[in-house]
Amino acid sequence: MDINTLIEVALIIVKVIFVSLILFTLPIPLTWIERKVAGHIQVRLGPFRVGPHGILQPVADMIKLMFKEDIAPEKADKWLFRFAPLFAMIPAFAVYAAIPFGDKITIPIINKEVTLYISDMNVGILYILAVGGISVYGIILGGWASNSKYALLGGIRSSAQMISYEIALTFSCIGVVMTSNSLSLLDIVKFQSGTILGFIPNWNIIYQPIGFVIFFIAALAEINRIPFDLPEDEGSLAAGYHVEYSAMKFSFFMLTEYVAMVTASVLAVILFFGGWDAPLFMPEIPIFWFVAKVGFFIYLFMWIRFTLPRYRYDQLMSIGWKILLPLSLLNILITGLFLL
Amino acid sequence: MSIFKKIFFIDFIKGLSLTLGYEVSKSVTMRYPDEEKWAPYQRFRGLHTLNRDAQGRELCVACELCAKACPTKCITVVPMEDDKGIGISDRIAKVYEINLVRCMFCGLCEDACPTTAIRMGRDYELACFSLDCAAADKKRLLAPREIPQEFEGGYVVMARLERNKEGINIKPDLTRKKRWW
Amino acid sequence: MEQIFFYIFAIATVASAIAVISLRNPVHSAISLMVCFLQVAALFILLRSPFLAAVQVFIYVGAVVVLFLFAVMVLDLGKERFGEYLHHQRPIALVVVIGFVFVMGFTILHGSLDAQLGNYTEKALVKNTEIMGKLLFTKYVFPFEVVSLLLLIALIGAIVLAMKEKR
Amino acid sequence: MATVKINGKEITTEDGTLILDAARQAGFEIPTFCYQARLSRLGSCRMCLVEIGGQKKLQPSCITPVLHGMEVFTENETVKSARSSMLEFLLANHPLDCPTCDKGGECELQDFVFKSGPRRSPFSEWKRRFHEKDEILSPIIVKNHNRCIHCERCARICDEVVGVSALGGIGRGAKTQETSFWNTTLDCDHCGNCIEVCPVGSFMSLPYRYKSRPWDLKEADTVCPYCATGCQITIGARNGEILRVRSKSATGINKETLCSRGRFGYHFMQSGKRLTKPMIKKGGKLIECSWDEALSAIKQRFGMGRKTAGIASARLTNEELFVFQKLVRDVFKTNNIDLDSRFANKWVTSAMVDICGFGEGGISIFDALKADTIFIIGSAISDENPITDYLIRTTASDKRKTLILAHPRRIKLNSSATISLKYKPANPGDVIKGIVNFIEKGKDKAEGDIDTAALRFKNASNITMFLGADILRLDNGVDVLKNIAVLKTLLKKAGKNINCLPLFDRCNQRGAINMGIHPLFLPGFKKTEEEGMDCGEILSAAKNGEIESLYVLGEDIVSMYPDAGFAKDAVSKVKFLVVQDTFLTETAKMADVVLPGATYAEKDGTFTNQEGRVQRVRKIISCVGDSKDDLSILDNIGGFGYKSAKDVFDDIKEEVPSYKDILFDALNNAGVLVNGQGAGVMSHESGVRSQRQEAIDDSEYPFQIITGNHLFHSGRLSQKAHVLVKLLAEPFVEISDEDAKELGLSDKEVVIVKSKEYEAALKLRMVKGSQKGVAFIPENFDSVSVNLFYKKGKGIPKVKIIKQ
Repeated sequence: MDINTLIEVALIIVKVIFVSLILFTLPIPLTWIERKVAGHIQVRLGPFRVGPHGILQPVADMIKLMFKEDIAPEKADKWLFRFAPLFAMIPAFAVYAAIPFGDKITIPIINKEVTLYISDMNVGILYILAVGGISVYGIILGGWASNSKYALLGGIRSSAQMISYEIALTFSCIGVVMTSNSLSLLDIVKFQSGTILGFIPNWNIIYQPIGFVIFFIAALAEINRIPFDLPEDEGSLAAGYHVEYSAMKFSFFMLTEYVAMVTASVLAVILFFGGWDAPLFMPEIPIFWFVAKVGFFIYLFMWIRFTLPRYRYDQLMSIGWKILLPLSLLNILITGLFLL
Repeated sequence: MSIFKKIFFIDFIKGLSLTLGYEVSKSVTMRYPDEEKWAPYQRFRGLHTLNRDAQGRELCVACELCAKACPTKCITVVPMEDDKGIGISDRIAKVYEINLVRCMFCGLCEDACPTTAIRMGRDYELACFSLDCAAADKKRLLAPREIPQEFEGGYVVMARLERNKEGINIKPDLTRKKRWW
Repeated sequence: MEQIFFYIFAIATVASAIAVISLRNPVHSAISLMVCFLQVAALFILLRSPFLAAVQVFIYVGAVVVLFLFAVMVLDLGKERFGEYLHHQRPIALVVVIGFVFVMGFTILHGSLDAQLGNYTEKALVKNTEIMGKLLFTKYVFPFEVVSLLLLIALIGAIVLAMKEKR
Repeated sequence: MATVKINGKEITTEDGTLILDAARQAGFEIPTFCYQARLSRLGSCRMCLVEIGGQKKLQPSCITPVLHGMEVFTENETVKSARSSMLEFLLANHPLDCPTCDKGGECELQDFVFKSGPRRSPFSEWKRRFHEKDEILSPIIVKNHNRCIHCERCARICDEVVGVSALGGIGRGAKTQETSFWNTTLDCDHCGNCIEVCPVGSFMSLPYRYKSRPWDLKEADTVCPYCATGCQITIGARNGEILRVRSKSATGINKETLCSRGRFGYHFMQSGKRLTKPMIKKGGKLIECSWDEALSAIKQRFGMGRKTAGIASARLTNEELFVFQKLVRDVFKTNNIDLDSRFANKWVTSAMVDICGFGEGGISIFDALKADTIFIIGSAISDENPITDYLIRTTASDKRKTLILAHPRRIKLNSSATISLKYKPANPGDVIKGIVNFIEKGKDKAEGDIDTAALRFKNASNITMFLGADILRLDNGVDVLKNIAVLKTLLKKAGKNINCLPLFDRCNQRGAINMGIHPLFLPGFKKTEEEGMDCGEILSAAKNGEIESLYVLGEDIVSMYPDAGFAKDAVSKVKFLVVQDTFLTETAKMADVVLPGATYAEKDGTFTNQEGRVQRVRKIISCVGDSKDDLSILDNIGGFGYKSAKDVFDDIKEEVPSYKDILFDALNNAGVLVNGQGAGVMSHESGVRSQRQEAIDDSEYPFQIITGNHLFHSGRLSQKAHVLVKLLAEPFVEISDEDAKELGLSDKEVVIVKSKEYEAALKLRMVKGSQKGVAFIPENFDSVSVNLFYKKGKGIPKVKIIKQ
């Protein structure tokens, strides 16, 4: 193996570690932001006591979670109970192997071109959806292994919900794939550069408005956020599938949820909002626009969370099967017709 | 029209804009206990106070009417004789104890008191770490309060959180006050 | 390098496959099945077929096994119930398995299972998905349609079975 | 008989009944302030105004008797508005200081105003004010005259019932003050009856001052433990602390009255000097130990048979005494059991039983007082049985009745007596003999008091004799009682109805005799198979080493037995001495095992008073420290398995026929008189031995000592009640004014009282009208133990009194 290959491999390892670290630490600011957003939307201040403006609150929470007693129910399936958080977490992280954060940048000192993605798969979107789908195992097993009726119901609800909405999610992506003519995310982003008529960004949202709506709704359901956070319905299920979890195992689930939220935002940006493409004559800054757009979507998720009430379970299912699924098929049909 | 509304998620956007409006509006949170503290209205019914007259004599004559009037029977009064002029009468309370765990702060004791000795005060910070402090004895009830009875309430006043060996103490600064909300 | 990975995945596949049939707890079996499918997907990747791998994960891992688990959990099949069914089948199953192993071994050793390698270069295989799509809709269009028809029938059949009669 | 219509309801009553009483019989309540059943009629408060049909003006019902055909309205608007106006007038000057007034909550004025008073008053004038600070009239009475409503109940009860006349009115109109002479410290009986009858908070108890509110008190009705009158008292306790004792206006034989002992003598129970743990003697010292240790020591070391003995106090309940005699007779197998009381020899006691007819059942004192001639001998009744004194005084105020009082000392009741007889302490028999002589000889002309008394006897048709406990103390008591028996037979022969009542100084003395705490008879006066030893004999035997184990239950023999040196010597020779008491008495200090018992407020049971009235003692507070009630201690030692006083009482009912019909649970405040038991009463005649011993006239020692309880004290128990000690802290010697004049002594001077055995310096008290040559020293004080003057077998000690 020559030196270049070694550098490539090293670079990939560095990127993997870098991305993982970011993902691991991401919930720390995100929880803080979420609580702040919640506070302000409810005309409160949110966390304020730990650190300036409560900025250290998530750290305090983290420390608390680390040192809490790790309790497993006596009649729980011990192995599955322990592995369920991992089942949930690993796919959520694995998804990032295929996600591009930008095109290429040149690192100034060593004057080396570095791609801002771990790998460019030609089936990237499929990979993401497939691997993302595995996350459901964590939830379903966590619910089952707890040997608790609330957890089991939460788990079952969750898996049913995820399977249902995964279909709509995938179908909504197909429209994008059809317009972009590629399964690779890099290609999809590249397709969206430029403008239409000189002032409208050439983003998929223009071609696929229905697709985006479906994608967005399905993503909300897929990542279990309000208004579709039925699995952890406090009112009727105590806390859903992770009711028996505590300490670090519980925090893994939380981590998974936050990472999933980021993934959903990232996908929305890449598929429909041009990825790192700067909007409208704005200067091209590596990663910045990408992060900004993702940040907006994350904020949107939080915003929605504190705006809408939770759906009823039967409503959730009927939306998924009776509205989103036919609509997404229709979308594919229309897209196909346009392409012809 | 409703179809239009549905297609373009008008209600949804309305909701979002409403919450966004709240998000940028000023928060109503009182930063208690770090910076601010609510000084309740004078009519507030918090921890009782035993009052003194202008000469500093105890107003309580230990008539036990408060104990009799109390619906939860949380007041214990044991009278004693005194000729040193501690109270306005030669009958004063040897023991005056209110069991705050039982007290429901109804204020009937106030109504029963013939000498206006017992008044519902404004202290509401009654949580503590042991049951000992759940019984307010005479000394505690007689002690001057940080928010005096005369202070016109209904304000938020600036406050300072103090931690010392005795516990946590919130010191209000009555000169700096503002309307809440 | 590839060889090492192949063996790792292959062993894991076989091991998890054995686990599927040997574990007593149906939930554990389903999990093993999922692991098995995942390994198969990994093998597909080694075979330069990421699309298949993705679809494998997508359909089998993401949907089929989840539904298995679903059924197992909802029906709450205990260990005891499995015992009832397996009791008399054991000798028959043994005979079938031995027969199957014999036939498989025989054909493999004979080389009669060798497939023709496609005339694709390493470079062309990058566009694997495209190739597969084209093949499916040209050369294998008939079987493809037959399979989809079959699935449609299964779908309708399931609906008919599940639907309650209206009175 | 008169038939009247009250509020439309017809009722027939006797002529002369007050409208008030008639209305109350008919069930209509009329408020009163100045009316008190046993007091003279005043009619000053005008609360009881009623309308009488045909009369324009309202009439006070408490002084107006009913007339046949009268129509009375007590509830109509006129009466109601009159009542309301009367209350308004009373409130015009009554300070509304109820919050600081001790009466608040049980004040009659408060109640009536609440019920029928005006809700507002137009008066805006200043209220009358006598003083700013409450006046302390005595160690027990505090007065706030601003509150007075001039009902004068206090002055009347003091004068008419107690007989002290310490209170009276000064000033006129609204400015009248009911107060003491010169408004100074009271020198009276300190009975506190003025406090009890005061309808407002004018007279208040100082020990109870500012202690509690009436509604805080847990009250229980029980019986006073001091003398055998058997007054009903109501003890009020708060949080296990006894705060006051009071009487109830319509309860018990005492009604609203009590004496200072009963009312203020409760502090001994919580004096802090109580025994709280059992003690056992180790190496010559008493060391606190566990109950198990103490009880097992008794079970192991207490002997059996003749060499054991038990002495009990008559302050214990019937149940405890019954179990004690059962313990001594059945477990210790001996008849050596006696009461401490007055240390009478067994023959005197049985003679008393006989002459008072204990076997014939109880005689209600109210029935006894219906007699036209009342004769009291051998008791300083005003000091020993104050409430009986009150009852007799109120009866004797009827001038048709004759009260003959024979006692060497002049006592309070002498002022109400028709004839006061005096005798030398050693020879009360002389008086009886004189009377018998007069009657037997058929004389008609009286020469001297005794003859006058005899003449009264002769003319009487219904006679009640009260025989005091002093007779029990005399060595020649049997002779005295024999004389009385002769008189009794004589009078009976003359067709007169005679009742004999004992006057005892211990609350359950009669009960104790009923329970068989006596060497000669078992419960129910059944004769024992063999004679046991009485207290004196036990001590003599102990001195000779013939008593090895002695169980002393609640009695301080060393301090009380006449001849202290002898008693101490005798007790110290006992090998195993068990003392069960509430305090560490002199006797207890010598004990091998000391068991802490309970006081009357800490146990259930019954007392039988001198009339034979069985009354309930109720538990109010729990036992102090580790102490236990005496019943369970005795039961534990004997292993009888009694669970409660009621269990024991059921056994008593079987053993003692006179208790057969009494239901323990149904005993109420009135008590139940014991029945006659018919046959089975032993007669004293068989074994009477004369022990007549004249006190030899010795010119060197001219005074005969008599002793007994002072009004404020009873035995040594009251020494532990600090309020009573405040009333009288030190002993004194009381002689007649004539003697004092002869000796040149003045009142309150300290003199030396000297006998052959002992001498002591005491304050002198002069009393006008006492018998010459008699010195009285109260026996209640540790500082001068009167029993030191005594010498066993020498009778009444003789002393001389010298100027210091």
